[in-house]
Amino acid sequence: MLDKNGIAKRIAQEVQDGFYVNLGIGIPTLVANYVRNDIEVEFQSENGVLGMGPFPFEGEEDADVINAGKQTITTLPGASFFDSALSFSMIRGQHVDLTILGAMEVAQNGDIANWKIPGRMVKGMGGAMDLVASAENIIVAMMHTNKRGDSKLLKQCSLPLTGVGCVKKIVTNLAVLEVSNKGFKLLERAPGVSVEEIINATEGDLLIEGEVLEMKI
Amino acid sequence: MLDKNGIAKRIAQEVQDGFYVNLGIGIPTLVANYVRNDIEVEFQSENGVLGMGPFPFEGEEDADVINAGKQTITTLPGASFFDSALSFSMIRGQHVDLTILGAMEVAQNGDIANWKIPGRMVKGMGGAMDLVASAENIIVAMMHTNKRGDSKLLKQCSLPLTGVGCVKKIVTNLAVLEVSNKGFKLLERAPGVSVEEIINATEGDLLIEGEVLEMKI
Amino acid sequence: MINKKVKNVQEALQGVTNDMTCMFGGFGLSGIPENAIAQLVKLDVNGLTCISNNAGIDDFGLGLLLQKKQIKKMVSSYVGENDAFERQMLSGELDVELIPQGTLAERCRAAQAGFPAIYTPAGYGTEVSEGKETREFDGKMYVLEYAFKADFAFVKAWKGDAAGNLIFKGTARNFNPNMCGAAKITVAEVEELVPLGTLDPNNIHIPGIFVQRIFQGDVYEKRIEQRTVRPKL
Amino acid sequence: MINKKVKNVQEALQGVTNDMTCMFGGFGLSGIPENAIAQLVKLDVNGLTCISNNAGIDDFGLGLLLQKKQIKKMVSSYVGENDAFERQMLSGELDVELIPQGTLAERCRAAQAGFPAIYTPAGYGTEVSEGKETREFDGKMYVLEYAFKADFAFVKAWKGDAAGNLIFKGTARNFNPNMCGAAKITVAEVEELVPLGTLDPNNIHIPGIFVQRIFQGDVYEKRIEQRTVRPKL
Repeated sequence: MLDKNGIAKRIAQEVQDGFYVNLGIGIPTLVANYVRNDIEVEFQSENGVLGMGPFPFEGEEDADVINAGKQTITTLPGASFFDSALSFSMIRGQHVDLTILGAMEVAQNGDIANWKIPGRMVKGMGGAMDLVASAENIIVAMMHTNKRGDSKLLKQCSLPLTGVGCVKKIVTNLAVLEVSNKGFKLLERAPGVSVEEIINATEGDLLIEGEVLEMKI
Repeated sequence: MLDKNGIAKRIAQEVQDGFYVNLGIGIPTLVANYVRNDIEVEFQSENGVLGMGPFPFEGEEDADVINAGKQTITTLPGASFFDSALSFSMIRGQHVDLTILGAMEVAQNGDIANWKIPGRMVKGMGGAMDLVASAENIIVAMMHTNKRGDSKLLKQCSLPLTGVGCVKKIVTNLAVLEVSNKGFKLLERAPGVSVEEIINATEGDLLIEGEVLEMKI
Repeated sequence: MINKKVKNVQEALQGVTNDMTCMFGGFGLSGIPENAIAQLVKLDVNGLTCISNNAGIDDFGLGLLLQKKQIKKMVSSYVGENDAFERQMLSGELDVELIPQGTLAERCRAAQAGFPAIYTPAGYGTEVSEGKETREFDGKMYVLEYAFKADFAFVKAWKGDAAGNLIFKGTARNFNPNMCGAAKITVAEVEELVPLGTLDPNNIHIPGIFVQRIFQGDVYEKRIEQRTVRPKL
Repeated sequence: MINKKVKNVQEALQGVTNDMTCMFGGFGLSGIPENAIAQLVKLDVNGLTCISNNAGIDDFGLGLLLQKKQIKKMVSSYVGENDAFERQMLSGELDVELIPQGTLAERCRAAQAGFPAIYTPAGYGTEVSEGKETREFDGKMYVLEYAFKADFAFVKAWKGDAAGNLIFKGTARNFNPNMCGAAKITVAEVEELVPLGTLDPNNIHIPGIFVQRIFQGDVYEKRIEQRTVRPKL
């Protein structure tokens, strides 16, 4: 079974040379730590920066240079700042190659819910709805089940949607899955996790073809 | 009767303190020469400059600094350059206060035709259609009649339109007129021009109320 | 040059009254019009509809207006980190309209650029598109979203001049340029008002035509919401 | 940093074939992609649909492509000053679609920003809106205009870096930034390709994400169309 860093590590393998990547808050943020050194990737943050670097050294924080999580950041050579409209032009115009974000629920048709739980305080969707409605390549990073042990991979989302039919791939603590028209296609098992465990933790239809290999991370 | 410079001089009186002004090619360009010195006005050119100054001194021309007429220009302190989309945001968003342009025909309902003569080579509308469709304050600068002596102030335009119901005021070599719902309202006569002459040169309905004063220029 | 410079924040906010719709630049606490917000607190205007990506924190940013219950409605994309906000929203005192961040930016830009409405894919098939017109283009669904109509836009820039030209710094730029000219009156506050002719015409982010009033803010706290650092090696 | 630098104009234009739709930055002869145009002449591709505000003059700019009859259709706002253009248009060899200048800019921007279409007031009630969808918003009429679909965008900037970041100069900026990312492949040529990290991230007009290929042009003639001066006193 993977921990959060493990999920991030596995997703990092999906990041290809020359990709512009938008990382959501939470596990997705960790992905940046595990991207191979021999490929070139640029991170975009929707508040208006392309070419983000690591967090600043203590004492070098700049209130005017933050990411979408409101964290202080640095920029790398070749970085640029821009306004929110141009930032979402990058996203909506599909110039960003890969979006990685968390989710509360994913349905087997690719629907995603990650912004609202009825009856609870709703903080808002931020840029998530623009990202999922626009991106051609969306990977969801999440735990396979919620805190109560209920599956987050469902036949249908029960929570209010963030976007429809948009998720392509899901990486959880248990597995890597792909959205197909016959249900979640099981691509890989997490180290030490059996297909049986994945079946038990998945409420949606699971498509298993041949032997399911253990992921290499 | 006014010459082209006289028309420009009269129109310059319409330019108020604090106005952003877009000048078309031809007579409108001359208006800049006659704006009072004691008011602040900024000239916008739709190819992407605000705060245009006079033409450059010989030898100081810059191919990268031109106006919409493709003439070399200079800029004044406080000027800015911008792209075409932002330039038309200024125009369409009604941030430009006054548009002055030429016309082949103006109709008494405010329609304007200034870009196309069927059967002849058509050069295009450039930014004129955006300007007339957007501006709240449009003054047309033109001769009262064409080269054949036919009136250019008509009941209805005969040429393909540039914009509908948009012209507010017209300054010609003979008169200053306002578009009203009863026809062209005659506001002023050019020096030495009689009301009779204006009536004879105007095909559209002319509204004459009381004494028509001679313009002061 | 048309002079946009006003003496101070008092003059800059003249004409702001109860029940107006106001835009506020900023992302989180970065690039917010600190001086305009402080003056709105002093003016004690209320019933405001605020268009702003976020709602500040309890003791800073728009949170200051929330504390005094000056806000009737928030139009935002993300409103966490604010207790007063949560209480007023749950009690029904505060009306909240949550919209996608890109939609927020573009509805501002539409107002600035004279577009009545835009078609965006964001929110299609979600609560956000309920009751809204939708339409297919090239096999993809879009939602029709209208340009904002606001009375005042309060923006904050790094440098500006008396002509109203603005330059922003880093990610403090965010929504600020998109809100300039998107309201009847745009009030820009700057960290530094520089002499006319100092700013390179090539580097101006927002030409002065989009700004009605400009002043240099007295002080900028520029609070950091999530100070995140790595240790020096 | 993702490297967009290509060796030369030959490499930059790889993949351009007959009958493609290409965008060209520039206003008159100012800010046109001189090197890309020269290479298109050499490549002798034809049947091109060109989206460009103007069509050059007889012996410069897109006029060079017109001379060789490489252009099938022009989409422009103003096409004067060109005899070859006039002859081919009147003889029916050249198809011409004239559209308002602001519409041209915004149809590029729509393609860049992922908007399928826009509503603009320009051209309503004229030939330009014939056969097009129109709609009323707040008592004013608008025309629905679609985002362009282009294969290549050729733009010209002043400075750029290997990441594809661009800075334009003066009014040579014009349509160039709006065309970046508005086609499948955007080719930027620059007067000066500067080392990475040289450009201030705050002053970049177009971030490299909108550019696929960048190269430094061999030579820039930068011809002036209407040299207008005043005498020195």
